[in-house]
Amino acid sequence: MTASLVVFFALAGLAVIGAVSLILQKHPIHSALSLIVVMVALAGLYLLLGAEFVAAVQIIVYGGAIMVLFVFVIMLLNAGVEEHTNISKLAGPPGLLLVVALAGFITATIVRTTSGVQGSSQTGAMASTSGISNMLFRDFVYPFELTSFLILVAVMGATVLAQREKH
Amino acid sequence: MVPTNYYIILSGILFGIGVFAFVFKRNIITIFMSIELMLNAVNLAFVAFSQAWGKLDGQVFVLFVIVVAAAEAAVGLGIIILIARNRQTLNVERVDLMKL
Amino acid sequence: MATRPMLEYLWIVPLLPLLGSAINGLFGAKWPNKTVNWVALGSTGLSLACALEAVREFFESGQVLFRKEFFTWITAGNFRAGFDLQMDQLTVVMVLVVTGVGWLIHIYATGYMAHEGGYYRFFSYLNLFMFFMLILVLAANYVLLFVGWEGVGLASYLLIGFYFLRKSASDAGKKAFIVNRIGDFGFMLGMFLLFRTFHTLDFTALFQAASNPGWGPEGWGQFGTFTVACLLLFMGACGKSAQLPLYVWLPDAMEGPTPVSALIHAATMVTAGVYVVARSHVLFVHSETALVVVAIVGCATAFFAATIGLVQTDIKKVLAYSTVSQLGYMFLACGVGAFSAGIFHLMTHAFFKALLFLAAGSVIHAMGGEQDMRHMGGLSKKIKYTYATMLISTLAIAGLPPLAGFFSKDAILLSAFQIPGGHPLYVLGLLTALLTSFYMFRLIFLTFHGKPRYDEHKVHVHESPWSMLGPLVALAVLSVIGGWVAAPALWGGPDYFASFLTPVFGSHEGAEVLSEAAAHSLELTLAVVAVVAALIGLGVAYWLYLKRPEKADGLAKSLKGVHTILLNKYYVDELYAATIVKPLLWISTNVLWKTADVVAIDGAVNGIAHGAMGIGDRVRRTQSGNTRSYAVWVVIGALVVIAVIFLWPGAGKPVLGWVR
Amino acid sequence: MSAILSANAELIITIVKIVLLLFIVLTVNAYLTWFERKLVAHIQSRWGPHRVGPHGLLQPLADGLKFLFKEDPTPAGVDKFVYFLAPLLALALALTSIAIIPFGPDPLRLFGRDIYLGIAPPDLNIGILALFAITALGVYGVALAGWSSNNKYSLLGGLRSSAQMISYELALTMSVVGVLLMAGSFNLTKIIEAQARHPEWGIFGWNIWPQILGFICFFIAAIAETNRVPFDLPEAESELVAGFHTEYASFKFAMFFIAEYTSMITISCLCSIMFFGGWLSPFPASWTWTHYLPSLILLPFGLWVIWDGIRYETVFGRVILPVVGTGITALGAAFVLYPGVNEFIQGPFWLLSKIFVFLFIYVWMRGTLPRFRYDQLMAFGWKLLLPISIVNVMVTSFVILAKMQWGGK
Repeated sequence: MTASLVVFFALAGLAVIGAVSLILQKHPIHSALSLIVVMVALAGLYLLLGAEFVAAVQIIVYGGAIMVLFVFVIMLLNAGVEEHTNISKLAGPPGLLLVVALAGFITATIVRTTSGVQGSSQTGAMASTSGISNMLFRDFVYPFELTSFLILVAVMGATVLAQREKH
Repeated sequence: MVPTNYYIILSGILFGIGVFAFVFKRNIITIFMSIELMLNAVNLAFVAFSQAWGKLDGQVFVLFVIVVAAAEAAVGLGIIILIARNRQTLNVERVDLMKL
Repeated sequence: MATRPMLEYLWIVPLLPLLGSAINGLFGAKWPNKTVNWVALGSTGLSLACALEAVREFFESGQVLFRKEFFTWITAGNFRAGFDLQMDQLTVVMVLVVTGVGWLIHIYATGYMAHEGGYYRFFSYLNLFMFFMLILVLAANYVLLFVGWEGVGLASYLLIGFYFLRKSASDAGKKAFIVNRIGDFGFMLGMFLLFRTFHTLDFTALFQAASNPGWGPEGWGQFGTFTVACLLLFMGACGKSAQLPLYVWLPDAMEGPTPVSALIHAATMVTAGVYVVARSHVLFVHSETALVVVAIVGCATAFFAATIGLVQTDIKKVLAYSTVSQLGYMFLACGVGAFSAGIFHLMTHAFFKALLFLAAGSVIHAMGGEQDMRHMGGLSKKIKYTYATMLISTLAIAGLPPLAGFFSKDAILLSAFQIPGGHPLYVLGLLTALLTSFYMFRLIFLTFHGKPRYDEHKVHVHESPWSMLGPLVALAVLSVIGGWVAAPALWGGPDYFASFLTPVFGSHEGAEVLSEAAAHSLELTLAVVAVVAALIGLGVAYWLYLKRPEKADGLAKSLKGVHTILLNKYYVDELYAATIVKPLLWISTNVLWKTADVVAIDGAVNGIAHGAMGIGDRVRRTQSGNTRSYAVWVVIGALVVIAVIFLWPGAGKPVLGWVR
Repeated sequence: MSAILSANAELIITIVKIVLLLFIVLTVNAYLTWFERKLVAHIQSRWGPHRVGPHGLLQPLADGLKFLFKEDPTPAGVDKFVYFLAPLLALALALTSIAIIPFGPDPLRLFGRDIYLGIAPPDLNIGILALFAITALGVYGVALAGWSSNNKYSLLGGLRSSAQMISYELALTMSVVGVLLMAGSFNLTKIIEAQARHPEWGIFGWNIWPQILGFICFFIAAIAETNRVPFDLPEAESELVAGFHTEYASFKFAMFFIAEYTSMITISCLCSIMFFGGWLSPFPASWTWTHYLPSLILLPFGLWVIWDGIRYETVFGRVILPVVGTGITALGAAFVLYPGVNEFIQGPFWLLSKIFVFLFIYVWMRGTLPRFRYDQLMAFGWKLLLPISIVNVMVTSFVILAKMQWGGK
């Protein structure tokens, strides 16, 4: 039971608890908070995996931008506690069964296919950051540029969607 | 040294929870959040593998996923605002006319 | 920089009109006519200049054949069709005729079409035609030639149907296109056969292969490769050059604007068939049968069309039939192996027939759209220039010395007379010449002399603008001096035109059976005979239509049967309608439409549609419109995929295998 | 006992550090409020606090006590959990952010261990990124507070602040990139060292000269990030009755308060580290006499305090001020006497003085500038600040590239 294992289980537990509470919470704000917890925990896990840059980005972008956006929208729409309707029959017990099966399958598959995969030597942290930048601007430069276009499009789309049509 | 499989299992669990929330929550915003949760689970798997193989591709992919998630959040929340404005509800079961 | 820029960049010559066409077609709609003129005339004029420069360089280079492969267009197996252009003496003649006459007619058209709608469209089409025609004459292989061949067909279709609001016009366009299809079908088959035999369609390679002694000449009645191929090619030529039995489209093509008739249906396109025959003379001389067929068809067409021309009253129709008959002459020349004479006549004919059409156009313009000669007369005072030029061209076509037509026609008749068993051909040709001069002068007299037969208060006859008269004069000059290159042949000198073309046709010329002196004396006598025939025709026309106009009608009455037959053009159209069109219609109505289409195809389609609706009715239930149930469906899909990956024996490994 | 000590020495040391830092920061906060009130008062030609203790020096204590002992009503219909979470979040994040800052170059050798000034290890590679991450999370405190307290003004304040913060965060991050490019690292220590490449240049080696544009953007964005004047719209008293913390009383309010001032300190640290050479002295390294500057400042100041004290109105003042003055004087003297200590003190001294200057500027602006209108704020952030910072990044990178190409190295 090394220290890293302890940290891992602590963070993993935190993440799982957060995820579960995301479901259990009735109010979207609480769900959002739980999700933030999950993300922070994941960032910690990334640190544990030696992916410092990704961890930082995870918190900055997910925690600091995306989730803020969610909270912002929830506050803007003044969303209340979610009401209980059961129009969809499928989203009942059968759905539950399916979901459980799916999760099980996924985990089992990945685990089976990666059995024997063992953590290789940690890539040095700073090396990882500069390495990422190298890959990003050499091997993946076209996807990278494309993402910039994607973001541009997204910005315009959001603007168009959210603005009130003038009368 | 934490075995990679632990991470994978964790990511599988998180993904499953995400799917569960995706199916069983009624508030559209929460559903959207559950999508984010699934994405996060996948990211975790990516990073775990990148560490396992000692390659950085996984981390780069994670970055791309994050970017895409950001864009998706922007547009998706815009759509949600529109829905709320036109339907006065955030319950997806009340939004079943397939058009705004 | 190439030492011979224009030859190296020969593709510029055809490209310029294409550019003009594209520019006018795309942007012309908004532009004033002036701009359109600049583009159209500029492009064609430039290409004329380029062509001249290219020709100059060609002669400067002194080579027999210039050939350049610009880029490979199609390659399939050992088949290569390249964008290869070539230039030899024959090409020189054709290119100069096309660009020169074409340019003049462009100028003319600016005046003639000035008040028409769709001005830019017209010039776009006209330039397009120029492009394809140049491709046709410059092409160095049959495939590219065929491209031009089809292209000019398209252009002529577009231009005949230029007034597409008029049903007759659009019908005429369709007719031209369809009839040409028949010919093209033969042409293609010929190409295929040639390729199958020689594994190439490049002129040089093909002719080399053909002219090696391995391929002996095929005598009369033998149907070897050459004969079949040549006949097929000739079929195409018949279609394009309006020979029997495919000539029917040309008279109707007169529906198009007059400049079009002049450029396409008199000067250039219709001569494409002759050009092709001349171009593939190497093949033709191998097959006596083919030659004989060509000669007979040509001769027959010449006479046949001439007879129809006698009684036509529409000024342009007359010219149309005379065109057909002149083309017949050219084929006759080719048939008797006098290719150079054929090309010579092609050139001179291009001059005077274009001139005739343009002048006729000028007349129509003056008469305000009137085309029926019976409502004209006495115009010679009112429109002097038109009259003068028209007269010149008439004299030329009638074959009176010293005008162009005289020499070329004379050369043809001579060579027809000289070949063994050619006398019947010669006699028919002579008769045709007589008829020609008759109906041409009939046209002149009816149009320009006598007392006016139109209402002078309604119609205000006026001379055409100089933009139209200029080309007339230029062409008039050409049709006067155009023939003089061959003049010395009359008094024993050499035929410069023939010797000019010798590098192309080489020794394939008409068999010289007689000695020089005898040939010379014979030539003189024949010339005299031809002139006499022409004069007779003139005289008869004068007597019938100026001295005793009533006699003409009397004659028509007395020869009622013949007259009506001629008036109805031997009922050829009706014949075709009865034998081909009606059965086709019946088949397509009852078999293809009522049976195949309605029962089979529609049945199948509707059946599928009904099936789809039935399935949709059931499947629709899943589309509850409820997002959460959709979510569940997504989950199910994912579940299936994962399950397959998981349960598949040995699967999964490859799923992540790429990571290594 | 000692075994356990030696086993978990790192842990213990870190804990001690944390406690110490907390103490210091909170004290500084407290006196920052005093400083601010004094300064603003003088700017507005008032006396400011001077009743409680000499020169009102004990005012912070009084305030603290007031915060502690006031009644703490929880408004009706608030979302309890979030309502309590928000201030905690704000405070915790603010305090965490300061843990990243390194306060001195060389470690303090104690018990045979190197003890670096600053909690985070000096080789924390993503120092600045971590800082930004924490600042990014800082939004939630305000936003949630605004939302949870079930009050339309607070909600508006929360909305405003969240919008404002995510808008200016972009500019904040972008404007720093230039510095990062020049240093080639996220590590704060490395960034400072990068500015010391030419020891002889002294002040001219700092990033402020090449990165002046970046600095301006950074500072403005930072002010907006900390919701200070002129960007304090979330708490615009005049329109929102104190905005997001309207419904907060006593200690919860104090948390927000402390959080705000702590982030001020953090930002000042960042400014001085990023652009003003952190703990580097503005003078060329060869001028060794400058090492006595701390003493040269402390000694006269202490003497002045004594002199001012003995002729102070109140008895208490006449007792306490000389004591403080002697303490300061002694400190100055100690530096002179123990050169080792003096050397060690250089870095922190310069850093602290720079931080002090920035805090002064903060207060100065608050005393001087009017508040932005909201649309102006957004337009300014998106249409002016962001583009400028991006331009700055591009120019910097081009220059660096050019240097790589032709400048050798």
